Amino acid sequence: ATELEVTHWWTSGGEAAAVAELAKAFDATGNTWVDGAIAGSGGTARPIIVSRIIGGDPMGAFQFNHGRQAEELIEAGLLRDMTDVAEAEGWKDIVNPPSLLDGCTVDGRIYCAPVNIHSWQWLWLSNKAFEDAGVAVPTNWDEYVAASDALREAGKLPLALGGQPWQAAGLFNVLTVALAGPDVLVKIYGDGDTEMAAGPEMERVFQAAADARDMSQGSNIQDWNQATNMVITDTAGGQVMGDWAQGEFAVAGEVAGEDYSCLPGLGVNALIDTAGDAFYFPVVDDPDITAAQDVLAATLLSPETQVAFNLKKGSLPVRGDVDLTAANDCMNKGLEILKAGNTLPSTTQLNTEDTNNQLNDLFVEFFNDPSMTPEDAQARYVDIVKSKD
Amino acid sequence: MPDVVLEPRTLVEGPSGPKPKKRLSRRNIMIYGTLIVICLYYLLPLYVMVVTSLKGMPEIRLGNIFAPPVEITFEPWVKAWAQACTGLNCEGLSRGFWNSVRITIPSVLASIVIASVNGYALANWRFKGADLFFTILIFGAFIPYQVMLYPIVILLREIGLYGTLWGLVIVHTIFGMPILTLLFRNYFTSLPEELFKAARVDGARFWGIYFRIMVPMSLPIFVVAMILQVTGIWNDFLFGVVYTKPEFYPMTVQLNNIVNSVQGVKEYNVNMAATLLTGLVPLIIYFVSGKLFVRGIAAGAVKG
Amino acid sequence: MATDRPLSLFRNMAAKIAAIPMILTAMVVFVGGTFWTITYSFTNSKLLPRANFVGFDQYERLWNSSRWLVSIENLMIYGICSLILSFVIGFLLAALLDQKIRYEDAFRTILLYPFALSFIVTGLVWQWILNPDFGIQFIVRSMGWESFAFDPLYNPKIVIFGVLIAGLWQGTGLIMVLMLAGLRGIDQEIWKASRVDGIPAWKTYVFIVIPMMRPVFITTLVIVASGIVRLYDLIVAQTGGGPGLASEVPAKYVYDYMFQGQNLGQGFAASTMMLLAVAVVIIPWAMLEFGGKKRG
Amino acid sequence: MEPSISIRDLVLRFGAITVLNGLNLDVKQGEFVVLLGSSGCGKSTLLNCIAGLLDVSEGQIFINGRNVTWEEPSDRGIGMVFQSYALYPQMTVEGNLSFGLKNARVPKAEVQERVARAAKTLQIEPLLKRKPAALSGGQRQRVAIGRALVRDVDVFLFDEPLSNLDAKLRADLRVEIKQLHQRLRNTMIYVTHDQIEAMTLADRIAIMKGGEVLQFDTPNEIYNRPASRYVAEFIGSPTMNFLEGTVDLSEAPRFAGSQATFDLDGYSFADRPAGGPAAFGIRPEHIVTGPEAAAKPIRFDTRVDLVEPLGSDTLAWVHAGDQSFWVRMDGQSAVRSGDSLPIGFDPQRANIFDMQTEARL
Amino acid sequence: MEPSISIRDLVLRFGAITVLNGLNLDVKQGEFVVLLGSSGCGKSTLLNCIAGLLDVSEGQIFINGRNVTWEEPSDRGIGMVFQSYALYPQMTVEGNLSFGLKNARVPKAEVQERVARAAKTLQIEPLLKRKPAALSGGQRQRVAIGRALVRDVDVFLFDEPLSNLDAKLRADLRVEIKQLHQRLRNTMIYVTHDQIEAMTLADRIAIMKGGEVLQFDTPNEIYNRPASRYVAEFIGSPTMNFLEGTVDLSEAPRFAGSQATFDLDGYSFADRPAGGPAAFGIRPEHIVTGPEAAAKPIRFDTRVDLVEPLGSDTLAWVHAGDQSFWVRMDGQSAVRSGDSLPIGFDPQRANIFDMQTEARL
Ligand SMILES: Nc1ncnc2c1ncn2[C@@H]1O[C@H](COP(=O)(O)OP(=O)(O)OP(=O)(O)O)[C@@H](O)[C@H]1O
Ligand SMILES: Nc1ncnc2c1ncn2[C@@H]1O[C@H](COP(=O)(O)OP(=O)(O)OP(=O)(O)O)[C@@H](O)[C@H]1O
Ligand SMILES: [Mg+2]
Ligand SMILES: [Mg+2]
Repeated sequence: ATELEVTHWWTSGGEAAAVAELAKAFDATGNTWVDGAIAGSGGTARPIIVSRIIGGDPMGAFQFNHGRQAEELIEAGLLRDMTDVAEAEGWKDIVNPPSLLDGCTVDGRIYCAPVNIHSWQWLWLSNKAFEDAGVAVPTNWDEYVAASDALREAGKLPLALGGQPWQAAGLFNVLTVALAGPDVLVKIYGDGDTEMAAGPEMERVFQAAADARDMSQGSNIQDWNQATNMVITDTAGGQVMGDWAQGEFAVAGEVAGEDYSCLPGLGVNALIDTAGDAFYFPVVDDPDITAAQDVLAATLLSPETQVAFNLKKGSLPVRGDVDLTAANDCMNKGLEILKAGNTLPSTTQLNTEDTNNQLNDLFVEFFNDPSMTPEDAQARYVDIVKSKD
Repeated sequence: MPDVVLEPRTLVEGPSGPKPKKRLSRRNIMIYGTLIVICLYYLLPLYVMVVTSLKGMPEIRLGNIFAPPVEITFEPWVKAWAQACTGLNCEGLSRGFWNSVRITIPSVLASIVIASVNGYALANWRFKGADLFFTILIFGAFIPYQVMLYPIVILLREIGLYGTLWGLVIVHTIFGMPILTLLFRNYFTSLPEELFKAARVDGARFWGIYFRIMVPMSLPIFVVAMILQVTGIWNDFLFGVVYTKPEFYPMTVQLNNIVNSVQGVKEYNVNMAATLLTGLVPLIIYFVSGKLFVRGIAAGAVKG
Repeated sequence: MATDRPLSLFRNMAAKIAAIPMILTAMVVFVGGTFWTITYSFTNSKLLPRANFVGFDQYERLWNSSRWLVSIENLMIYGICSLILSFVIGFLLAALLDQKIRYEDAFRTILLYPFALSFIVTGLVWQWILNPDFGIQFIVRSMGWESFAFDPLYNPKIVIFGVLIAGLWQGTGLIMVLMLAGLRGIDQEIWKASRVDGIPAWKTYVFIVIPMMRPVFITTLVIVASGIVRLYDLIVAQTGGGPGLASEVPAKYVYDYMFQGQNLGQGFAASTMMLLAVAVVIIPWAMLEFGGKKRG
Repeated sequence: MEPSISIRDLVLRFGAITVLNGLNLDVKQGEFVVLLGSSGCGKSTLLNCIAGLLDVSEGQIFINGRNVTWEEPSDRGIGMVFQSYALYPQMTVEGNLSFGLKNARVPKAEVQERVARAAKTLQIEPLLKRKPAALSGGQRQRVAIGRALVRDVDVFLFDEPLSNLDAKLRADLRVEIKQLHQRLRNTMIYVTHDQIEAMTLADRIAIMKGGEVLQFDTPNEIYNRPASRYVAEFIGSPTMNFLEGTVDLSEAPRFAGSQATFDLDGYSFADRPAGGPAAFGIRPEHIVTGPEAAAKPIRFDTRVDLVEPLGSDTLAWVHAGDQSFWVRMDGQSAVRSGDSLPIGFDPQRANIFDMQTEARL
Repeated sequence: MEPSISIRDLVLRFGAITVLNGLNLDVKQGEFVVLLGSSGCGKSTLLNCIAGLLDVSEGQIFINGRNVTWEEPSDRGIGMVFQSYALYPQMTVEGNLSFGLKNARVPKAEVQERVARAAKTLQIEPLLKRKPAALSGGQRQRVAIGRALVRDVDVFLFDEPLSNLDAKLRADLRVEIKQLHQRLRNTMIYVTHDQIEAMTLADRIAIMKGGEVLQFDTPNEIYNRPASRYVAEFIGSPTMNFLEGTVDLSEAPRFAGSQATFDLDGYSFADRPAGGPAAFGIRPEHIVTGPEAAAKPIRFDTRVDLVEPLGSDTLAWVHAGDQSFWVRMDGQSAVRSGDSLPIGFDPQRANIFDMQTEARL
């Protein structure tokens, strides 16, 4: 049996439970999963992972968001080409949507094993909070905005938003997709269309972001799951957050539709992006480890693992052929959208981390500084789009 | 007592003997009052940590962080030490404790040995260019660790120590070097130069003087260096995690994991217990050898 | 027979050999690392360092970045306040402890213990104490003063002072010890002379003793200032740079861009600016302070 | 006239150690008193008590008839000069001189005038703008004296002010201090363990030992009629020579030593001496050598062990049997080690001490 | 016999400052040489160069004919004793003594034997097991000497070994060192700025100033025939008295000063003196006072300004017109400030220096 060290940053309650499923499945193959969890976020874990790889003492496998994050490591020949495994397992046929595999593909070779689909475009609402405020649970963004005064009066925070920069940027991108439409987003991020970025559609999005800013005034929290927790405990009306929040609701024992509601695409554009996590496999000398890597890659995409993992994680499986009867209300909504093909590429696929980082900076500033006008913010937004590559 | 001729005692009036010392003089009240208030302020966080770590979560949620625990529970401590999870590992801090010990001891020793030899060479054997190197070292004290992260990864890879305990020891030695060298240099400079000369006349060479003359005279500054390094290295997170692998991850990695992996609500009591547990070793060292620390600093560390 | 002047390279051979680790560290790590950093700051390296030179692009972007400007401003505010306050508080505490008081050891230990804790721990605890929902603000309000507001960590205008509170709590103990050592090193006869001259104690401190403590102040300055420039952990633990960008600092900018943003070039450019600022101050000063004179 | 300084039953303890033990001392107006004693005998402690820098444990201190036991140092009308100068290093000489005055809110014009006067007295006018670091030791000590001078005090206290200076400078400054005293006529108390300073400066010397005053008298009296053997040995360099033996007072006073027995004609005994075991002390410079020795009532034939030519004098260490003597001769003396040398001296010049009590007979 | 130590054109610079400037010195086998000079003149620097503790900038150093310029201190066959004793505080006395021998890998038995011998010579046997902190100053210095002694070196170097001791102890140890030298007959170089030590210990004294040797001669010669005015002033306490004026050598040599003009009968001029402006120097102890003065060829009627009774002698500071003199008189002298005092002296006892070159005429 080979010990394979796997590094990831899944340490919250739902995440850890999900990882345990992966480990269980891998251990069942006779190998041993050595857990190298690093808490924090990608920001903490990534330099550690990269250092290990550059330092010539890599782990057996590691988690990245698939997309452009690993591009350079691949070009530098530090990551293994997993095309053989992919072909043997027939990933091309089973991975759905197929764009997921594109994120792993460089020059026609496949370098990673996608494990799930995470979409950002969700609005989570606390049914009880709205009940307390005496308004109906909104069914779209505009209703939600309209209800914010009532929520305030009832002593609830209308919109929970953590202080970490990526949450602010995520919220904004969700608003973009919902209010301006997916094409706008793809044009701006994908093609670097500055005219579009400066255009009236985006103006509207920035206005909406300003509304969201007002609604989120007074969230004294940092972590995303603390924000989620405010929704769970009904002290906040809602939160815009990816489907991983689902895991928190699950751990807290809440029931979708009953205790909380979810609105994909903010109830406006029922779309989801196909961001997600993928495992990469550094090049190592030890043939045992190489073999174990192959086993892990195959295991990750096996139907049983996919089901067990994604149920815990609250994300969607990467293959369309698995049976998710245990999925809850919200998850099913996601699955349907996925089935309908209403997907769009994620920002991690469209943008480099550098651009995302700049967007994070812009939006965290915007959401925390009420004196920043939507116009100013948009001007800077255009600058970032202009300089992106 | 012959020959001490006294004038007639015409003067014996007014106060005599010691000044009546009021135990509660205004000055004393001011001094002790101020000190006590300040000390309370300094103790407050520790108090909050201890108190919180002994409460259950419901009690914490009810508010007042300063209130003493109604019901003392050691649950959080047990959890922090042995049960808290990181990813799949649910062994709490205990997993990292021995790693921390394994890292700290050689790192402290190596960094002190090297820095003390540097300080000695700089103070007593001033060779050409010594000042230049020293200035660079002081400059190095100001370089943010993050900047050096990649260059050092490459360096360690090239010398084949990446990912090993010794690689980490080297990193700690490098980053401890500026301030420690400054301290040792100042201390050795303050020792009488004649001792050094006498030893040279007696035929002792570089190492002979170092080991036989300088080291035995330098206990205080070694204590200072030891305390500074133990604190620094024990509390380090970044190097421990970047330059080693999971089998060596120090306690602080677990601490980071416990504190940063929020499972639903933040378990403040466990966080505090974990924090205290992690800080225990340096804290004990301070409480035990604080006196020597001050003496060591006074013994020359500050003479520039 | 040692008649001729030996090659100067071989004089003090043992000392030079013993200093090799230091020389290597200085030259390879600090100088080498610095040059490496500077070199790559002119490239557009992303995740991995690559020699793809782009001139001053990174610097242009750096100085156009509002986050960088905020970071610098914060570091300035924090640095100046922290320097002044830690010296003032450290000195005052030392002066208090120098009054031949009882239980000096206990007081000293209490003032010094925070230094044993890491910035991470410090940041956590103070984040908690300063949390308006259950920290000091909450306590004061629940005691009846409803309008009391003290939420430095959630107010962008004063968040940096919230960090300062924690930073000072952690660091002043060491400064106090250094100052105390300095005070103890002052010739007792100076005190006697000033008492005979009828000079009040505070004046003696201000006009006579403090100016005499120059060497202590210098060592302290190196320690405090290097800590300020590297300020990172505390921010991360306490505010994460927030709210918004209100408590960003340069070291965090460097780190975030290098690792989070995967834009090494940008991180290196920011580092280079930091190093440049430090070098401009340090090198002439160190030359004066450590060069020239023979011993101490 | 009331004494300038009067110390009554002064006791000073540091914790359990009693450093001064019921000390009494009266210093007259304008007198120059030197406290002389070996290291650790309590000289500085006494001075600090007078200055008010140490709180006394028991007893009283009067300055000009005023009980100052509890007064602040600055209110006692004293100025003090320290061994390490204790100049304020970052102030100019002028600043050093005027700091105390400014602090006492003396008007500016007067400060200037007083500083100018003190600077003139001490001839440090050209130095006024310099910092102490730029001064030589002697100049520093002059400034330190100036600091006491400007304050127009009644009493000057000096704690080994010249110990940190080299011999030549010490001699020069000694003269300056003496002249200063002659001009100012202030009361001065001066601590030293240098006998030359004590002898040349003092109107009266207080010889201290173990926190007590052994003898308080003029230099001449102390030199020529030391009250005890300790004082006799302490004063004079080379030290007094002693012959041990027995004094017989029954008839004509006689001294019987191991080497010789002789009459004590002309020796002025103290009041009621007892006979018995005693030490006969004679100073090296009271011994004559060579042909002159023959004329003296007491004579020894000695052999020279060691010669120390000082230029101005020559010292010789000689012995007769197991009795050794230091002898002082002329600087031109050609005596050499190994020579035989007749020596002689007068009992008049001697001091005889009881072997038990050590007191002068 | 070749010189024990020979220094050739020694130059030593600290950066831009030249401390020793082309110094030459030859020390004979077994000679006791004292380096004397004011503070900062380079005495310690020279000693450190000889010991090899400083790297010379130029020139050469020979010890027993061997060029040791670049040898390690321990290979030069020297032992050194420092002012601050420089004992290794953490070792016992025995450890201190044997440290050098152990470094040289001397066999254990021999180490013990040599330590025992040195301890016996210096009478520190009972102290062998103690640490330096438990010793008095004098004992420490003895151990420090012992450390040089055990190493059986040819040359002893002393850097102000007695400066930290009090007067009494200093005098005692001075004698011990002298006796040690008489017994061992090693070459010794001894730095001091105490003239008494220099005069009593030295076979020859090198007077240094500004990194140069001004005069290198026996104490007697230096005292009585100083080569320059600087040396004359430097040696002797109180310092030599000077009359300024002109020397006329045209006929019988005459000196014309502001107060008096007199013949220089019996003055032994140097080789080929020139006349001209000159300073006539006479030592205080060569001046006679009172009735005896009348018999002297040169006489002044003076008034006494200051009297310093030293016990053994009395010094007086007197003046005639604007010419002042220090005069040394008997310890019993009753002269007082303000008295008039006739003084007189011999030109034979004088030293006359050129005003420009300062050299002795
Ligand atoms: N603060 C103190 N605490 C305890 N003992 C002290 C203190 N100051 C002085 N002593 C002791 O008191 C005694 C007298 O000290 P003092 O300084 O008066 O001596 P001194 O005659 O001035 O000696 P010296 O000539 O060396 O200056 C010494 O034995 C010393 O150890
Ligand atoms: N390391 C040094 N760097 C620069 N100058 C020095 C150094 N050591 C000594 N000097 C200078 O060299 C000169 C001679 O110093 P040295 O110590 O030899 O004097 P000294 O005659 O021994 O004086 P003292 O009697 O005070 O001991 C002094 O002016 C001193 O300032
Ligand atoms: Mg004293
Ligand atoms: Mg010297």
